[in-house]
Amino acid sequence: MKIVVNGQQQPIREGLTIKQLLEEQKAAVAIAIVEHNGQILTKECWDDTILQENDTLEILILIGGG
Amino acid sequence: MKIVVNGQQQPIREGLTIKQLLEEQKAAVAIAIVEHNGQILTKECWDDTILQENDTLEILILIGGG
Amino acid sequence: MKIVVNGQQQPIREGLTIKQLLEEQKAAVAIAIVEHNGQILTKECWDDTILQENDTLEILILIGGG
Amino acid sequence: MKIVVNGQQQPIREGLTIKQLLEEQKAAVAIAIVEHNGQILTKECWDDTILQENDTLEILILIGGG
Amino acid sequence: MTGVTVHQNDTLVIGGISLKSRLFVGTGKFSSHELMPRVIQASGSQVITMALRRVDWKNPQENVLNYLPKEDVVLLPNTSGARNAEEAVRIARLAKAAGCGNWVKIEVIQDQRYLLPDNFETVKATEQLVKEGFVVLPYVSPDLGTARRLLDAGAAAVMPLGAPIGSNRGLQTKELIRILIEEISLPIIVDAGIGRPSEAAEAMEMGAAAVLVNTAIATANDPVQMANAFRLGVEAGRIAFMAGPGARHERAEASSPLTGFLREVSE
Amino acid sequence: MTGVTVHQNDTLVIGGISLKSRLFVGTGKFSSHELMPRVIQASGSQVITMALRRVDWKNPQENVLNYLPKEDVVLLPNTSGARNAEEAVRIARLAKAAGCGNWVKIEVIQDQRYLLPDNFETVKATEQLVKEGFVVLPYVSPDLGTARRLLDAGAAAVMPLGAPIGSNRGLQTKELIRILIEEISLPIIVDAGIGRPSEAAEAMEMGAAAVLVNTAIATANDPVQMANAFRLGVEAGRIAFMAGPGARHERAEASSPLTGFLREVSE
Amino acid sequence: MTGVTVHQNDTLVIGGISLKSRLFVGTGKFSSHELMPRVIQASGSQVITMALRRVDWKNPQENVLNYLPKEDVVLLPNTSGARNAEEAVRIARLAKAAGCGNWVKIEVIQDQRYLLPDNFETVKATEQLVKEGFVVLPYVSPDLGTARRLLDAGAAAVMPLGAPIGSNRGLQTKELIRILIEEISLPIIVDAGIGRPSEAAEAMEMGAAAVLVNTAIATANDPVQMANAFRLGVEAGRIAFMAGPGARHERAEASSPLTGFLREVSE
Amino acid sequence: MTGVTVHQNDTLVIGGISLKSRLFVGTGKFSSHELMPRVIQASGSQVITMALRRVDWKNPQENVLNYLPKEDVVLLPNTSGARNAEEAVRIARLAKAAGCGNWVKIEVIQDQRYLLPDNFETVKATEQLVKEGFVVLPYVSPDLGTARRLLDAGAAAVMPLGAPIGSNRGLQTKELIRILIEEISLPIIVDAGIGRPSEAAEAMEMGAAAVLVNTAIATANDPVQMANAFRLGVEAGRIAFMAGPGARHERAEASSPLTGFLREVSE
Repeated sequence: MKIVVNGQQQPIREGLTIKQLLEEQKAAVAIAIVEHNGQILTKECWDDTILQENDTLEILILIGGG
Repeated sequence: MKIVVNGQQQPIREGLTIKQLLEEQKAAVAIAIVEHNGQILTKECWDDTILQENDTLEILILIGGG
Repeated sequence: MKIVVNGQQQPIREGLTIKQLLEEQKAAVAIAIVEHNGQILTKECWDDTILQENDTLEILILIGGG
Repeated sequence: MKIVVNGQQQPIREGLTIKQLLEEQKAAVAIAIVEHNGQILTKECWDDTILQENDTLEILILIGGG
Repeated sequence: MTGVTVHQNDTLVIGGISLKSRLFVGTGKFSSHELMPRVIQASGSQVITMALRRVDWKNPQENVLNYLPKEDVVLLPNTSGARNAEEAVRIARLAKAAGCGNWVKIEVIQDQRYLLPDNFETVKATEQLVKEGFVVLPYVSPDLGTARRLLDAGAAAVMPLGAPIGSNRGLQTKELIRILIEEISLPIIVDAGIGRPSEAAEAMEMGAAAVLVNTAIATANDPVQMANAFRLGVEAGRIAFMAGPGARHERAEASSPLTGFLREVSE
Repeated sequence: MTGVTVHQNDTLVIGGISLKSRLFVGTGKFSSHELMPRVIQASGSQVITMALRRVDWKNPQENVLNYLPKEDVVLLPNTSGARNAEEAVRIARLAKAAGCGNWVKIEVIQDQRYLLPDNFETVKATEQLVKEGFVVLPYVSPDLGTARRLLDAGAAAVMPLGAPIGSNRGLQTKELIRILIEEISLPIIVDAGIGRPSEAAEAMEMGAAAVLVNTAIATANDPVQMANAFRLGVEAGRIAFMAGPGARHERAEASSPLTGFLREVSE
Repeated sequence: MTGVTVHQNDTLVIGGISLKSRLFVGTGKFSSHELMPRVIQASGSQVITMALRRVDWKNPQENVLNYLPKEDVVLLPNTSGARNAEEAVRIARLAKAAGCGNWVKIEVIQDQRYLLPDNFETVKATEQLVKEGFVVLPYVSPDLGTARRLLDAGAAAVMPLGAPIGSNRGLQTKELIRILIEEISLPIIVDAGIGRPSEAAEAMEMGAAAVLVNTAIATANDPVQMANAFRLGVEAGRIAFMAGPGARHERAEASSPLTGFLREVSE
Repeated sequence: MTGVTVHQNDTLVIGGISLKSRLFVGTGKFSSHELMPRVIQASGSQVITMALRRVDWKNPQENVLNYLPKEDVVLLPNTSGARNAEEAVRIARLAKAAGCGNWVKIEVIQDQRYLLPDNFETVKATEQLVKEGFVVLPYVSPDLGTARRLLDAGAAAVMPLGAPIGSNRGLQTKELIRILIEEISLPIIVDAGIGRPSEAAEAMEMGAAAVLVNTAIATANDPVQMANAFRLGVEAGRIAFMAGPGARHERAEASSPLTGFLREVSE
């Protein structure tokens, strides 16, 4: 199964939640916000959301900026 | 009969053409262009156009500008 | 007897000391320094100095300046 | 015999005139002015002046400048 | 530096929040996250900008919020990366959901050489975000017509550039900023280009409500001290503005009395 | 304004005296003597100028020293009124005898419209007064050859004008002052013309050792607050100078990373 | 002025017309109509602006066209008086019908103090008038986003202001104009604010395609000679731009060789 | 360039010679001697500078006079290389004897980084050379006291620098030059630093009597055209000065009448 994460296609196994995806990348703690198919998902929802074929994710962090 | 010339109401006699109106003001020669009820009227048409009650005229000259 | 004070001729009585001159003008306290015939006279000397005919005095104060 | 030309010691043969010195350097034509032992020598005098031991010469040209 | 207590009641109110500091600070370009809290403390700033970006799995960065004060500071996420109003709106919503509060600095840029903002898209984004309840501070190219539209749209301030972002060249657009200050009844905050405390001071002396500084602090040899210097410069300029500077003169006006002395003799 | 402790050891040494404040203040043109102590306190200044004049019997003025701090302050009498070196020397001696100590600001002026100093006579007066043990701070029109001669003569500093006295027009002679700072191994103190704290800050950012301000403070609506503003501006500029400002760039340098996002798709 | 033949082929092409003169001249504010032909001749200008207004029956003015050259000149009526795009379009059509040809300078102004143009309405008017076949030269506040939209809309040039109309204060917006010249592939014509030939020359040296001058000529003591001076200044700047000016240096670069002489002795 | 005949009688008289051209040209730094006559012709200049140097036997250079016009031109040898008055006097005498006539530009320089002239030695050299019958044009750092002494010494003009020699940075010392023009009854000729025709024009608009340009022409990509551009720029500035420029205004002054139209309705 494939999804698009930050503009790049990425294979994932079926049944994966967003929270699991982030944890596997060992970056969950840094993530500020996720957009899932154009909808904003705050942290509380990451555990409930099971990724589907062709889902599009934007996984964002907060960085220094002017 | 009244018309509006350059934003001001003005009484005129019936049957007056635009050309006659301008000539009576002795300024016909200076006039660059006339707008009659929102339509541009070039010089050729001034003689043919008989003014009607409530007509609106913009009578314009060309002046120095930057 | 005449002396010149700050560029102006001024009559004085004989035997007058500089200290007395200043006290008569009621400005002694404000005076910062006196030049007597081109010599600087500090306060200590004002009492000892008896003015002579044609003496020249500069009697100066300290004021605001930039 | 030695002279100093433009700050540098230079051996010359006895009896040499300034004109000859310049001609031997093949630069006579470019020279604008010569100073000989502190005295200005214009062209007319170059032929008459026989160099002596320890003479000092400044041999100058005119160049571009601002 | 015992100092004199000044302008105790001189606060800048934006979006209902009273700010004592008129120096906004950006967090980009710092050589380390550890510098940030020290810089922010030295700057005295109460408004701090940051940005959103896609995570890079290979080089995960820490959340910048971990390095910012938890209290007495307003977060001002920018919409950098947006090329039009729609993207700016989207980024603003994401930043808010990410916990940055409801302030947003709109930054819509298409030009990659001078990073000049697009005023047209910025006005559109402002209109939308004000409707959604954001406190909107748009970054603009200084232009009176744009500022009028932002005022009408409900912007909380107008943030014209002094010079291109990161250029450290100061108030190149001084004339247009001066006109904005005179004509627009919103706080005018000079953003971008300010490279020296003297330039920040000059903006404040002109009547700017605040300045936003990032590059000039982050790229100084000693960013903490430079933050301190900007804090002082902004205060100096603000106090001078309120203290009413004297007139300028073409010729001299003596400070010491001009009467000659020691030489003049009258009759 | 909790602030950060700064530059604790950054002192300016002149005539063997260590000064923490780099703002020298003049006392001319104030609307009342009573303002002076408050202005001086607000300025934090440790070097205060004043002048000598003939008493006017009809309007005797109080001695300005009564309004100046007794401690922690160096008096810097000027020689205003002098039109040549000889008169300047005479005034310097009188000021010293009057209790102003051994510092002197040489000011020799023949021009009554722009009050520009006469560098030639100023050099002469400096040579003489240094020999007599004075700490000499000459006010000059900015000129490298003059500054070299003052250095050779033993001046304690060089004080070039930024613009005509009292004009409030700032650093009109910036280019020449910059060269003096680069070439002359003496403190360069910008005297005359500085009208705004931003201009004082800029002088300090350029590497000036100090600035002398009078008219800009005395003619402000609120001289005490303006003194405070100048204090802050001078500190801002000095700290910025030491903190090493970043380079200037013609084009932009992004503060937020430029990588687009929310839209870019790679294969 | 025997002169050298210059830049014979350096023409500015706008709307298909090749112009040798890069000085556009406005006809407002002249003390008499009689001055106009002499000024225009002295200026060498080939593009002349004028305006439309309601006739005043009590003080009928002569048609300004009677005082303009019949040949070798392009008329450039402006839309002054327009407060929005619709009015600008209406005035442009009237001017065309009045015999002014199909060029138009769009001028949409709502601000009465600084007479700054409204870029948003100006873009709209440009889009419409280009569709109707006009050669459109919009007067704008200098802004890159606006200029991009004008380019896309088919404008024939972009005319940013240097300073407010009639202010004679020169290139206050230099930085933004410089960027327009660098980034926008249309002639950039500096309009408004230019008060001296030196400022016109500087605009041309920066790469401006032309300048439009009115107030500086009309309000000079001698408008005919001032027109002449502007003609020369614009040529000077244009030729300098093409001749490739040398680099600027912080320090000196000797013009005369630096080798000492008359004193140096080598072994 | 049909043009208008201008200022036929506007001549600059120096040392009894009437000059029509107010552009003096230096001959240093040219890539070839062959350029010189073409540059001089294009510049229209009537005063040409050159320098004396020791011949280098290994690389003998042609006499620069061979490349200068024989007629209608005044030679102005400089004393470059001189480090004090005595050497300047010696060089002046040599130049005269070498056939350069009796004009001399005094240039006494000790500083090798900024090549700033030594005003003190320059005054001394001027005093001596005037006594010997020279027409003396001293190159100085702009300073009123120096200019007064040069006037008293009989100098034919005063030539202050605008910026360091060869820097191409223009009128950095504008304020001091402006004062010299106002206060000194000698021709003020701006020498050194002028890098663009616009800067030459500005100097002339300020009332300078002439400008001397070398580096800006010699280091242009096309020196001949740049000479032409400077010729035009100097004329533009001079004519503008005589034509009486209009006043500057902070706000706008409409060029087109401000009465609205097409919309206003009165009762």
